[in-house]
Amino acid sequence: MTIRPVPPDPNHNYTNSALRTGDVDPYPQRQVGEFIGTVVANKWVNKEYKHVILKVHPHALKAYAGQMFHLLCPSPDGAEVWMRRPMSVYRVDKDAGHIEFLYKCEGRGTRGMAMLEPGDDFNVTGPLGHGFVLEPSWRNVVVLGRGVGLATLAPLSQLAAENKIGVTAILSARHPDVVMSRDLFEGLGAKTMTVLDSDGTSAVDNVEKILEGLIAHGKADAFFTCGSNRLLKLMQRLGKKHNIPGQVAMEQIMVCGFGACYVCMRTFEVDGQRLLRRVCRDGPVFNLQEAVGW
Amino acid sequence: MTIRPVPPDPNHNYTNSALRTGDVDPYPQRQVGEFIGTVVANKWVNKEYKHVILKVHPHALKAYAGQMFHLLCPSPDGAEVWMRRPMSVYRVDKDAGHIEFLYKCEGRGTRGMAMLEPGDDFNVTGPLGHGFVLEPSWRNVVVLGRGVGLATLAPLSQLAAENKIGVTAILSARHPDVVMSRDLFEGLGAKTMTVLDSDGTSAVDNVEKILEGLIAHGKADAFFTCGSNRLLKLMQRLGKKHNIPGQVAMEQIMVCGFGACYVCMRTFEVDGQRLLRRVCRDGPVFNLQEAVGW
Amino acid sequence: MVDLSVKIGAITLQNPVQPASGAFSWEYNDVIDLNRLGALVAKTICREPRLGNPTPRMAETEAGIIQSIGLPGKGIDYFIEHIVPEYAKFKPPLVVSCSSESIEDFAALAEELSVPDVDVIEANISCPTRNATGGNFAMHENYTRDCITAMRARTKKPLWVKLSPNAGDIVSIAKAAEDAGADALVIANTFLSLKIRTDNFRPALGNKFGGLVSPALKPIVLRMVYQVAKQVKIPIIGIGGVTKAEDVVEYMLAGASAVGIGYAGFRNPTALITIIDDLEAWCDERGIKKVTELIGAVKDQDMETDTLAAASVGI
Amino acid sequence: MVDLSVKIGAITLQNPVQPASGAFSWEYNDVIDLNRLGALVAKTICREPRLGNPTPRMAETEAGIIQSIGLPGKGIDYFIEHIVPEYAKFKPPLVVSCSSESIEDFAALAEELSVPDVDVIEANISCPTRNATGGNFAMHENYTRDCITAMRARTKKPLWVKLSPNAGDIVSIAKAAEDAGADALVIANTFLSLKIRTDNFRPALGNKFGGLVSPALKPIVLRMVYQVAKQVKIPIIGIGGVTKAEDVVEYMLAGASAVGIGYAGFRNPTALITIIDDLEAWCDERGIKKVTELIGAVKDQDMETDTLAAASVGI
Ligand SMILES: Cc1cc2nc3c(=O)[nH]c(=O)nc-3n(C[C@H](O)[C@H](O)[C@H](O)COP(=O)(O)OP(=O)(O)OC[C@H]3O[C@@H](n4cnc5c(N)ncnc54)[C@H](O)[C@@H]3O)c2cc1C
Ligand SMILES: Cc1cc2nc3c(=O)[nH]c(=O)nc-3n(C[C@H](O)[C@H](O)[C@H](O)COP(=O)(O)OP(=O)(O)OC[C@H]3O[C@@H](n4cnc5c(N)ncnc54)[C@H](O)[C@@H]3O)c2cc1C
Ligand SMILES: Cc1cc2nc3c(=O)[nH]c(=O)nc-3n(C[C@H](O)[C@H](O)[C@H](O)COP(=O)(O)O)c2cc1C
Ligand SMILES: Cc1cc2nc3c(=O)[nH]c(=O)nc-3n(C[C@H](O)[C@H](O)[C@H](O)COP(=O)(O)O)c2cc1C
Ligand code: FES
Ligand code: FES
Repeated sequence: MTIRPVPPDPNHNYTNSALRTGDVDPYPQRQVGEFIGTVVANKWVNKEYKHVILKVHPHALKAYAGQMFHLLCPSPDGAEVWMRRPMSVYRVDKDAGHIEFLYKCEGRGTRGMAMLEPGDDFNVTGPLGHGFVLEPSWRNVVVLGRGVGLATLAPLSQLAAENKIGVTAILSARHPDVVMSRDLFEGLGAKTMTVLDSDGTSAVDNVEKILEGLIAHGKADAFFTCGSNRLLKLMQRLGKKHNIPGQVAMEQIMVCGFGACYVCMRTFEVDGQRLLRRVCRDGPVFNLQEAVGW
Repeated sequence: MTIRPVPPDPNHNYTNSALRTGDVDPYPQRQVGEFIGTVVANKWVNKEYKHVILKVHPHALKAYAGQMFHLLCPSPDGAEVWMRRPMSVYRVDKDAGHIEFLYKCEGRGTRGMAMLEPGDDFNVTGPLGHGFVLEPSWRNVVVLGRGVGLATLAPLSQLAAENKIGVTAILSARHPDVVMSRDLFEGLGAKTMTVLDSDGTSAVDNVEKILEGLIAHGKADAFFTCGSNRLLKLMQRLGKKHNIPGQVAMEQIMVCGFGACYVCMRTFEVDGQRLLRRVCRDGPVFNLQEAVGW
Repeated sequence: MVDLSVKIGAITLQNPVQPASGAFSWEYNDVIDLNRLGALVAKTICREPRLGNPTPRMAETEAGIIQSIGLPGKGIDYFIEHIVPEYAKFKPPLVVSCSSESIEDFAALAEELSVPDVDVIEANISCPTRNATGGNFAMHENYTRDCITAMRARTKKPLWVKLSPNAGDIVSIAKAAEDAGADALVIANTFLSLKIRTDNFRPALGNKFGGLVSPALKPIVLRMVYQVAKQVKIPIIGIGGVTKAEDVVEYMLAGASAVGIGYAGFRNPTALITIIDDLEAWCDERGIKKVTELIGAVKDQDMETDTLAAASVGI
Repeated sequence: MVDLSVKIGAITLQNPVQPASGAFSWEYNDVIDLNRLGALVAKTICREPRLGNPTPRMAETEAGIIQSIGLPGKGIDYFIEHIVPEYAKFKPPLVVSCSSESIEDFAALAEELSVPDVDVIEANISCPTRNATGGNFAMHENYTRDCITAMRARTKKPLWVKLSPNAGDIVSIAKAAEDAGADALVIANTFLSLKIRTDNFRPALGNKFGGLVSPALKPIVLRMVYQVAKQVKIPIIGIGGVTKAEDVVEYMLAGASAVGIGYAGFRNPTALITIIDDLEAWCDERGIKKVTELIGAVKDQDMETDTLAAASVGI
């Protein structure tokens, strides 16, 4: 065999350069794409959370509330970040061609993400999974979230507004500085209330009272929650008591995001039987009553 | 055992953050330090080479011509660069507290280095090895270098100027655009001449003629070379013929830089016997006649 | 244009790039065109439905991930009835991986999986996280021989055997598999590993041990492929740390006829397609007419062995 | 302030951090204060002067380096006369690693190295690049037992045995070394590896095979330390991928009494000092009084084994 010599390609030698491909697909017929988005903004919302806006390929704009993307975060330190990070889509702006994420800066991936600057590439795969579903018969729904969970629940307000469904959003947080998404909910016509650890209003008893009040006033055709095991249990109890359907968005460590690897399992209870489901593909949104919590 | 809980330190989890320490030592009594320099400038000299200036700890300023530093290059692509890169010190500016390197941008390490911007940290270990030695009896020496080798030879002009020794520098290059260090040599009073592949003047025959001329005019009390096997062989031949002592700076892939690992071996011939020496510690500068070349 | 097709025994792959078992399912058709792949490789299936291991099932480490899934699945009957038809919608050959605790059951699985839409049976005798001890048949020459002999007797389908990188002498085990009638060797499964969290002193995975997956491991597995290729005649599929077209080339030079890919497809779901395209371009640029020319083409016959030779820097 | 000292048999180390053989020499005193180290560990010495392997001796790979040095050195006589005195200028105990092709010579080396300034003899029965085939005694239980028995008979010095991660069943080999009289086990040497250059189709190293060195390997070696620690009574020195104080903790939790460091000291010559300082701070912050409390303290007794338990994300 004779091999024609070829000068080395300096951009194609190593792991990351090769792995940072993407955007190769977007066939219209594919449900999911690996897209190279462009960062439009990436700002601090408070001391712990940032909000990133990406200009993306139009196919990525199919995402709806509760669906997620799998993000290939840049390295914060020059060593590789090995796995993608799952994030719920926080907002889809079809006119601008943007998708947005609200994220807590914690580990290496999210700290790397925090370093993104406008104009940077950001490789995102999605939209993935099944999101929230709104029944046409519902008039008013209650959204109850805490921490990162609020990022997942926020686009429900968008979906509800499109479907002319009223939303009451109860936002739970440690203290007033880390309440998030209120503007987004209110901007889309939702009524919001904030409950805090710092003044004791976030205690389960108090939230229960609020929920019972909403139920009594016909504001709770369905329940939605994410981000707190305590609040999940509460909504399950009240949902059962008043026969209110509900949905919960779950989290689990992921590898593939497509349903292939069985890493992202969570326990559910269906007809008294415990079973495992994949958060990435069978969820991330599940029947409130079936989730076993964590 | 009871363990007091400690919040995780987000900057201390992974490989690189931990490895990017340094500056812990500089005891005055140590010969070598691991220093965190600060980039002052990092500019292109031509299409292939950059010139970086670092503000460093005063102990790093001990470096002299032919000695090297071992550089922990940042990653060009988010995956780790595993080993340090050895580089000869190009210039030491004691007044400003600077050391400088002239380097060819090629592989991952040097491409990462090319991304450094003023104000960035740069972890350098050194000075390492034995550099060039000038005998007080010498009046005029000849420096013959090519490519990256010119970076190694350049500070000889500084050393020679301090010792009031005249320098003739023959700079060999592929074409006029990649001739380097002429300003540095000339600025310190050296006479320079350029020989090029593009006009054929770099051919061994022609360089030989030039050298013979310098020898005839008493300008060659010693020979210095780096960067070309062909030119090494030529200087060896003429050195032997005219009994002119000489020094050559050698290159080899390195791991430790301290003489411990025996990775950086080169072959030498002493009294008819072949043996191996460590470039990092026994060199990088060696007796011209003993080097076997490559 | 280079001819990318390779033969693994009686099976022809349109190109040498296939997913690794457990790192793939037909659901990836959401994001890439599965008809572009060299083969489709299903997740290892066991006879009975299995839940798999406790969570967490994955943890990041300094330079890779450890994972411990525990071969969950709905069992062979469900698999043949519902999952094989999902794969049958696509053109590339279907490789079905299977595992068991006993040799008899391995053999029975081989027979039961010999249905028309299954093209290849892959014996996963090397899963390090199937149970909590990390042991498996591929650690032992005799178990390997007996298991493959028993499977061979019960199926006419091409039979591939996935070996373990945790074995001390992979060459002997590879030869045992060949002697017992394997049609190809898949080298290798994952490295048995452990991570302990320094915040709470507990193992990071629910199953304690996990398999290490990282591009860092490529040099080890490549060495195994090289050693085995010198000693067996059947084709080898190299698996471990392939993230780019050059890695496919490197495995083929070492003696592999094809490669399997796990991690890279997790990190970049479109990676396998990119790698196939890049491999084609790589060969075309160099005037290589058939990718099979690369198999075993490492230039190792005239290695310079004189330590005192004056070698160039050599990179 | 935490007490960092640990005992390896009769030897007390002021802290559990030592360099790995071959990755260190007294010349590092140029950059760090060697008197801070837990021990000094000399490069493996052989009886005769050796040149070592052809260059290049190191190549970078995707996630680590491969190296093949080939145990160069000036032989045991020069070593005892000229190099031992260099180390004797410093306070920490001196560990001298040695290697040979034969059991008889290993035993003779043990005797000859039993000079006053040598504190420990480390039997390097696991160098993967000593010759071109990568074989060594530590791949086999019997060779290991015979070699260590023979060495034990000829020296009263503490005898440490460096094992190979390439062995399939490291626990049996560890037990053989313990039975034969080893005072401690060093786990482990490097992984036998290969890199083939895709530009010229040649092996990247002059010796073809090399040992892979990368932080990525820590989970594999940690698993080995954990498995061995459950089965032997003698102390273990864990070596492989330690780059920070938490890694020392992780190895100690798995059952190691100390660690050896290679790569991190190459990358950051001051790393060992930083790691010792950080380890001290880490213990102090958590109120740990003696670093020895960490040895084997992994919480693995009450592992959640119910797959269906509703576990938290767990990180
Ligand atoms: C469906 C879904 C939607 C999510 N939406 C959001 C969101 O909108 N905003 C937000 O801030 N966070 C969200 N999360 C959580 C987010 O994925 C984690 O905070 C993030 O992965 C942590 O990464 P890290 O680099 O900061 O942490 P590291 O500690 O470096 O993470 C280590 C590994 O654990 C995984 N991991 C850690 N925490 C979680 C978690 N809670 N869930 C899943 N995997 C985890 C990481 O992905 C990574 O693989 C969501 C999680 C899921 C599953
Ligand atoms: C004593 C000495 C002084 C040097 N001075 C200079 C200088 O002033 N300016 C300059 O541009 N270059 C100099 N070099 C060469 C420089 O070390 C290499 O160009 C550089 O290491 C290549 O790194 P890379 O990331 O571009 O290449 P890669 O291909 O990524 O390198 C891969 C590995 O090979 C090693 N390597 C590659 N080429 C060489 C080489 N020629 N010598 C030693 N190791 C090599 C690298 O260090 C690295 O470990 C010197 C080398 C030595 C030994
Ligand atoms: C999440 C996950 C699940 C896996 N499941 C299986 C499996 O079911 N059967 C199998 O033979 N190998 C399994 N493997 C191993 C892969 O097939 C492959 O051997 C390994 O990932 C190494 O290849 P890579 O470096 O390309 O990832 C699995 C690997 C991962 C990461
Ligand atoms: C350049 C180099 C040379 C080595 N030489 C030896 C040696 O002579 N004897 C030995 O027992 N181990 C030798 N090793 C192996 C190391 O002692 C150690 O086991 C290995 O590097 C893993 O540790 P690390 O991950 O901290 O680097 C060498 C390693 C390297 C990188
Ligand atoms: S992340 Fe792979 S199945 Fe959900
Ligand atoms: S680089 Fe280690 S001895 Fe020279």
